[in-house]
Amino acid sequence: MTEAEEETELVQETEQVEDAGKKEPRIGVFVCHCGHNIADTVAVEKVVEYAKTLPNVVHAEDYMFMCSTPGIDLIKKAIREEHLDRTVVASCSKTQHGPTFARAIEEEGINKHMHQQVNIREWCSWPHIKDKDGATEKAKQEVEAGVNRSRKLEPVETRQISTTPAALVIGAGIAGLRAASDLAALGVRTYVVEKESTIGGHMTQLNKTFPTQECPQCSISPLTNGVAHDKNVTLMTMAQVKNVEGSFGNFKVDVEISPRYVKDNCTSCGDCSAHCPVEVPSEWDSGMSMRKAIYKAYPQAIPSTYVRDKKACIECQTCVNVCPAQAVDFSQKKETKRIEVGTIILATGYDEYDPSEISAYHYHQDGYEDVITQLQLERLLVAGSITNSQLLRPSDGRIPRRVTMIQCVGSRNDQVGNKYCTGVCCMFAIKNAQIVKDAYPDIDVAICYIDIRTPGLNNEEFFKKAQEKGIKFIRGRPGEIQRDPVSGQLYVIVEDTLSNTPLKIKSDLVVLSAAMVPPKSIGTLGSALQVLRDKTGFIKEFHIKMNPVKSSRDGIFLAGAIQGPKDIPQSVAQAGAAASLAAAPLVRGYIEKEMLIPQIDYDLCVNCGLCISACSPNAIYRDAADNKVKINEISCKACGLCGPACPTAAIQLKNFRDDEIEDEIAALAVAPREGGHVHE
Amino acid sequence: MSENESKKRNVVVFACNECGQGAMNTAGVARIGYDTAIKIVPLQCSGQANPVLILEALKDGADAVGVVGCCIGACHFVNGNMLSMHRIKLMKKLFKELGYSDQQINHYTARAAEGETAVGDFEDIMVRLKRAEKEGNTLPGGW
Amino acid sequence: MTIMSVKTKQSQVQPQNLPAPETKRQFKTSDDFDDDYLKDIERRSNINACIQCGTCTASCESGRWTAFKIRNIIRKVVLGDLSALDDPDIWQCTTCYQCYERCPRDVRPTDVIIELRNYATARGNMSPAHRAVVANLKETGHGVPINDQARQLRVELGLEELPPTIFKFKDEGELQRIADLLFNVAPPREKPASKDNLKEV
Amino acid sequence: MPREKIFAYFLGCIAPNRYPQLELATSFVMQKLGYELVDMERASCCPAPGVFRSFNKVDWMVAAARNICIAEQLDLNILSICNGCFGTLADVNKHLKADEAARAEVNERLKEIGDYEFKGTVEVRHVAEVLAFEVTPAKIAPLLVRKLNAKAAIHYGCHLLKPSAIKQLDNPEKPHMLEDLVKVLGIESLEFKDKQTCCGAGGGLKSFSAYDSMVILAEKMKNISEVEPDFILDTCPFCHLQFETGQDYLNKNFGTSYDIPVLHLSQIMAYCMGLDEAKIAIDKQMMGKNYSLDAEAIVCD
Repeated sequence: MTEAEEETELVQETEQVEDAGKKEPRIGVFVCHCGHNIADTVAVEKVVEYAKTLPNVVHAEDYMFMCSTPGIDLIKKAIREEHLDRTVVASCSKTQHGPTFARAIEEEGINKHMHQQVNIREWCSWPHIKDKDGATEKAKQEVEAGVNRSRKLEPVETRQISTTPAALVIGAGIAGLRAASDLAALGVRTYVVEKESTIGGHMTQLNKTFPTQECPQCSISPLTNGVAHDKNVTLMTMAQVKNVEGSFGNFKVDVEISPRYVKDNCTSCGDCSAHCPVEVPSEWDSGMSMRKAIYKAYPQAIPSTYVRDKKACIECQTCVNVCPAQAVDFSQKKETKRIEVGTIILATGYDEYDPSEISAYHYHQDGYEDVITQLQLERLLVAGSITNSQLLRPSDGRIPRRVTMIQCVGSRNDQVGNKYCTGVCCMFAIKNAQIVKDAYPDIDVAICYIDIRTPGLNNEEFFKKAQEKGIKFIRGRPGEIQRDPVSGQLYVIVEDTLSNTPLKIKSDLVVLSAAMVPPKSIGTLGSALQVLRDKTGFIKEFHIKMNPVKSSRDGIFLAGAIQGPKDIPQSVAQAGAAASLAAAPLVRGYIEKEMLIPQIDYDLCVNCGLCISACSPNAIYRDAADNKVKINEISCKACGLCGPACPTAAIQLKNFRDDEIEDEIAALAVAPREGGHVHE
Repeated sequence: MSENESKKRNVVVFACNECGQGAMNTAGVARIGYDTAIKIVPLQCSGQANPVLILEALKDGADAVGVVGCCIGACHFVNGNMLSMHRIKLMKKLFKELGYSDQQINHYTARAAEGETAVGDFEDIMVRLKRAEKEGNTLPGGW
Repeated sequence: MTIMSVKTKQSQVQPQNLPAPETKRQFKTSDDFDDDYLKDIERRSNINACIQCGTCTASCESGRWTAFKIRNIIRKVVLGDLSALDDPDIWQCTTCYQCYERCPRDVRPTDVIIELRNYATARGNMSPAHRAVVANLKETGHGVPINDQARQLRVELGLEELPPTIFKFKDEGELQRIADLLFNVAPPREKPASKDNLKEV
Repeated sequence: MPREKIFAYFLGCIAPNRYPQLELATSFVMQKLGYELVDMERASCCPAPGVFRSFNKVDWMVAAARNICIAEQLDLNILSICNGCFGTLADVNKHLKADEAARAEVNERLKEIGDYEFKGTVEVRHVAEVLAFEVTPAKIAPLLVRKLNAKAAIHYGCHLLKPSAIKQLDNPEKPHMLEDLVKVLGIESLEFKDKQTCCGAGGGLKSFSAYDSMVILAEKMKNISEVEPDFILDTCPFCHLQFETGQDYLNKNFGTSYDIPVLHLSQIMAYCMGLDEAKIAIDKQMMGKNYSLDAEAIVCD
C-alpha cells in the first residue's frame, strides 16, 4: 500500500470519528408532483416509500406543488415537528426553485446550504416520459443520492466584506469617460488613467458620426470637460497601470506616470511649439500632418497643458527659454502612484489595423501615397484639418476624381489571423462615402464589399440613402491595388461577383476600411490585471451572453472596444452598465460572499503548491509569514479546481468534498435497494 | 444484441454547474428523450471531476462515466473543462495500457442553450459503452 | 377581333425543327448535383469556408482574358454541381497561384482546380492537345521532346547531342514501364456528367 | 546528409531540348562559383506541375518521386533551372516528406517502375535561389569579368515563389531577390505594370489553347514594351519559350514588331563571368538575334 493510500485511509477514519462526534443528521424528504409534470411519469408515492427506508430520513412526503405556499408550509411544519436539520426536495431544477426552498428553511432558522435540491423533472420525468418504470427507478436513485449528499452538508456562512469606496477607470476614450462620469454621478471617487497626453480617444479624431452625421467633438466635449472638472474624478494622463494587488472590493494599483516636462502653470499660449525646430508626424492626426517635439495634440485638447516628446526632442532648450510662464521643465521624472480602489473598469479601446501587412494593397509603399485608411480620411475631412477639410489626396494635393473604398481590410481574413468581422466598417465607409459625395457631387465613389452589414435602427436606412446618392456598391473583395509605373495611376482590381465581371477601377484615392484590433499595450496590462484574453487578443468577458460586461476576474469590468469591436453607442451603453456594476458594491459599502471555499487539511498538505497553479482566480497563495498555502476567501470562486490538483487530497471544497460526492455516486451507480447504499 | 439492448445500465454523468447542467435542463424542457441509464451528478465545474471520483463511480458499479462541461474557451472558471478533457485523455491511455476499453470514460462539452448537445453526448456515451461491452474488455464493477 | 384571328393563324402553323422544350431548361434539379462525388475535393481543400468574395477572380490573370471564373467554379464544387466536370473553362487556369496566395479564407483555389481536372480527366474530358502531351511523355519521357534543331545547337555549343535524360536510355525498357504504368488516361466520352453515369468511371 | 557545393543537375525538358545554352550557361556559372554538377542520368520530365498534375495527381507524384529518387541515390540535393521543375519537385518532395500515407502509396507504385524508394533525404533547389541566398551577390561580384550597363524587365514566373507557404523565398507580391542579385551585374530592374502576373504558358494553357495563352502574353508584352527594356530576364525555360515564340506569334498575327531578347538568369550571369557571347547563343534564339550585350570589361587588379 502506498503512502498516499495509507493517508487517504487515515482521512476516512478520522472522518468517521468526527461523524460519530456529531449528532445524527435528521433529513426530511419532500417529493413534488409538479401537477402532471412529474407525477404522470414518476410514481411519486413509490419514491416517497423508498425514501422512508433510507438512513437518517425521519420524514418523507409528497405534494401537488411543493413551491406553492401550502407546499412551503408543509416543509416548515415538518421542520418544526420532526426537528429536521436538513431538507431534500425532489422537484425541478435547482436554478428554478432551489432558492425558494432554501429561503423557506432559512426562515425556520436552518442555514440555507443545508437544503439539497433533487431534479426529478428536467432530469427525469420529462426526458423519460415514455419509460414510466425506468423513470421511477431513476427518481428513487436520484432521491437517495440527494439524501446521501445531504447527510454531510455543513452550514456555510455569508460574510460581508467592506469595500474601498473608489473606482479606477483605465482608458479615457468615449467608453472610459462615460463610465467615469456615471461613477462620479453616483458619488464614487473615481481615478481615470490615460496613457496618452490627452483624453477623448479615437472619437476626438473623427469628423462625423453615423448615422446622423453629428460632430463627435460636440458630442464628446461635455464628457471630456465634465470628467476633467468633476471633483469626484482624479485624471491621470500619460499614465499606465503597472501592477494590481488585492481582490474584488479592495484592489491596490500601481500607476506609473510619465513626465510631461511642462508644469501645470502652462498657459497653453503655444510659444514653445511655435519656436520648436523639430517636426514629426502627428499620431493624433494619423500621420496626416506634422507636429513639433513640444506640442499639444490639438487645440481643444484636455488637459490643455503642452507636452514634450522626449524621443523627438533635440534638447535645444529653445522652448525653455521662450516660455513666458517658465513652465517647461526638462528635469521632471517618472513617478509611480499607488491608489486603492474597490472596482476597476477596463476601457482601453482599440487600435486601427495596419494594412501594410496585406502586401497586395501596398499600403505605406512608395508610389502608393494615395492609399489611406478610413481614419486618415477622417483626418483630412475634419474641421481644421491640414487641408482645411478639403479632400486633397496626399500624393499631389489634387482633388481626386474617383474614390474607391475597400472593406474588410484585416477583418474576416484568416491570412492575417483576424477571423472576426469588425462590424462598424460598413457604416464607417458608407458615412465617409456620403460625406465625400455631398461635398464633391462629381467625385465617383465606389465601395468594394464582401457583405454589407448594417444591423440596428437607422443603419439600413443610412445605407439606402448612400445608394440613392449614387455611391456605387461593388460586391467583391479586391485582389490588389495596382499602380501604373509610367503614369502613377492607381487601379483597384476587383470582381463584381454579382455580374461575374472582373473590374479594373481607375482610382485617384483608395481608402481602406481597416479592422479594429486590440491595442498593442494590452498584453502587459492584461497580465497586470490578471484578466483572460481570447485568441483575438481582446479581453474575454465572463460570459458571452449572460455577463458580457464583467471580466473573467471579479471586480474588473469591461467597457467599449476592449471587449471586442464596437461602435460608439454600443461602447457608451456597455460603459453605463459597467459603471453601475462597478458602483453597486462601493455604494452599498460591502460585498456579500458565501464562504463556500476549500478547506486545507494541513496534516495532509505537503506544501507542493500545485493548488496555487490550478486556481484560476488566483485565490490560493503561499503565505510569506509561515510559508504555508493559504486561501483568499474573498477572491475564491468555489470552482473546486484545486481539489483534483492536490496529490494528497488535502484541499477539499466545502460541501463538495470527494467523500460527499462519492456518497452521492454510490446511490446512482447501481439499481435502488431497500435501505439504500452507503458508500463504504 | 437484444439482450444487450434491454440490459439495465447505470451511467454516471458529472455535469458542470453552468453549460453542463444548463444543457440538461434545456433538454428536459424540450422533452428530448434519452436513456434512463443516464444519472447526473451536479458539480461546480467539470474540472472538479477528478480520477478518484471517476474510478469510484466505476468501482461502485457504474457501467460508464461521462463528464460534461462548457464548450472549450467558454469555461466559467477559465480552463476547468480543458483540465478535465486532458485528464480524461490521460485516463483513457492508462485504461488502454491496463488492457481495458477506453470507451467507458469520456469527456464532452455542451451548450446551455441547446439541449440536443447534451443529449447527443448521452447517446454517444451509450454507443461507446455498448461497443466496449461487445468487445468485452470493460472494467468490471465492484472491485 | 383581328388579334384573335392572328392568334388562331399562328396556332395553326406547325413549328419546324425547333429545339425540344426540355433542352431549354434553365433551372437545375437535384439530379444535376451530387454531394458525395466531389467530397474528396472538400476534404483536400477548404472550399466550404468560401465566402464568395471574389478575391480569386480579381487576382486571376487568365480570368481577365478568358471565360475562366474561378469563383464560380468553386461555388459549383461547393454545391456539388456536376456540370463543373464538363466545364472546359477549368482548363484555362495557368496555376499561377495568385488566388491561392490572396484568398482570405485559405480555400486554396488552385488545388481545387487541379483536383477538378483530375476528375474531369478520369471522365475522359481532356483536350486532344493534352493527349498529345501525354503521348510525348510516354514516347520520349519528356513533355517537350528534343528536335533536330536543338540536337544541332547542342553540338555547336559543345554539349552531347543527347542530354543524359531517360530518352537517351529509352531502349533499356524503363521508359516503357513508365509509359505502361503512368498517365493511362480515360478515352473521350460524349455523355455529360450526371448522377447516373458517375459510377461508370 | 547530402554534401555541400555539389548538386544533382536536373535539366527537365525545355532547357536541354530547346535551349541547351541555358543548360550550358548554368554549368559554367556553377563551376565558376566552385560548385560541382552531377548529371542525373535517366531523369525524365519533372513532370510539369500544370499539365501532368492536372491529369493525375498521383501519377504525377510518382514520376516526380522517381526523379527525386535518382538524386537520393546520388545522395545529392537537386539543382533545377526551371520554375516548373522546381515547382513540381519541391512541392512533391515536401509533400511526400510530410505525408506518410502518400509516401507509402507512391513507393508501392515506384517499385513497379524500377529500383526506387522515396526516402526524403534531399532538398530541391532553384539556381536563382542558390545564387541569391546561398552564394549571395557579394561573393559573385569578385568573380565577374564583365559589367553590363543594361535595363531589364525581370520576370519571376509563378512557381519560383508561389505557393509562398512551400517555397518561402520572397514576398510574391513584391519580391526583390532577383533585383538585388542582378544589380551586381550592372543591370537595372525596370518596374512595369502587372510585373508579377503569369506569362500565360503555365497550367497546360499553352497546349490547351495557344490563342488564349497568347492573349495573356499580349498584355504582358504590352506592359513590358512600354518601359523599353534592353531584354527580358527570366528564371524559367518555359517562360523563356513563351516570351520567344510568343513575340513571334504576336508579330505574325497582330502586327506588332516586338524584338526584345529573352535571357535566362544563368545566361546573363555566365556572360558576366566570362562565357563568350557565342555560347550565350542569343543569335540562335528567335528574338533579338542581332542584339549584342553592351558590357565593359572589369579590369581586375
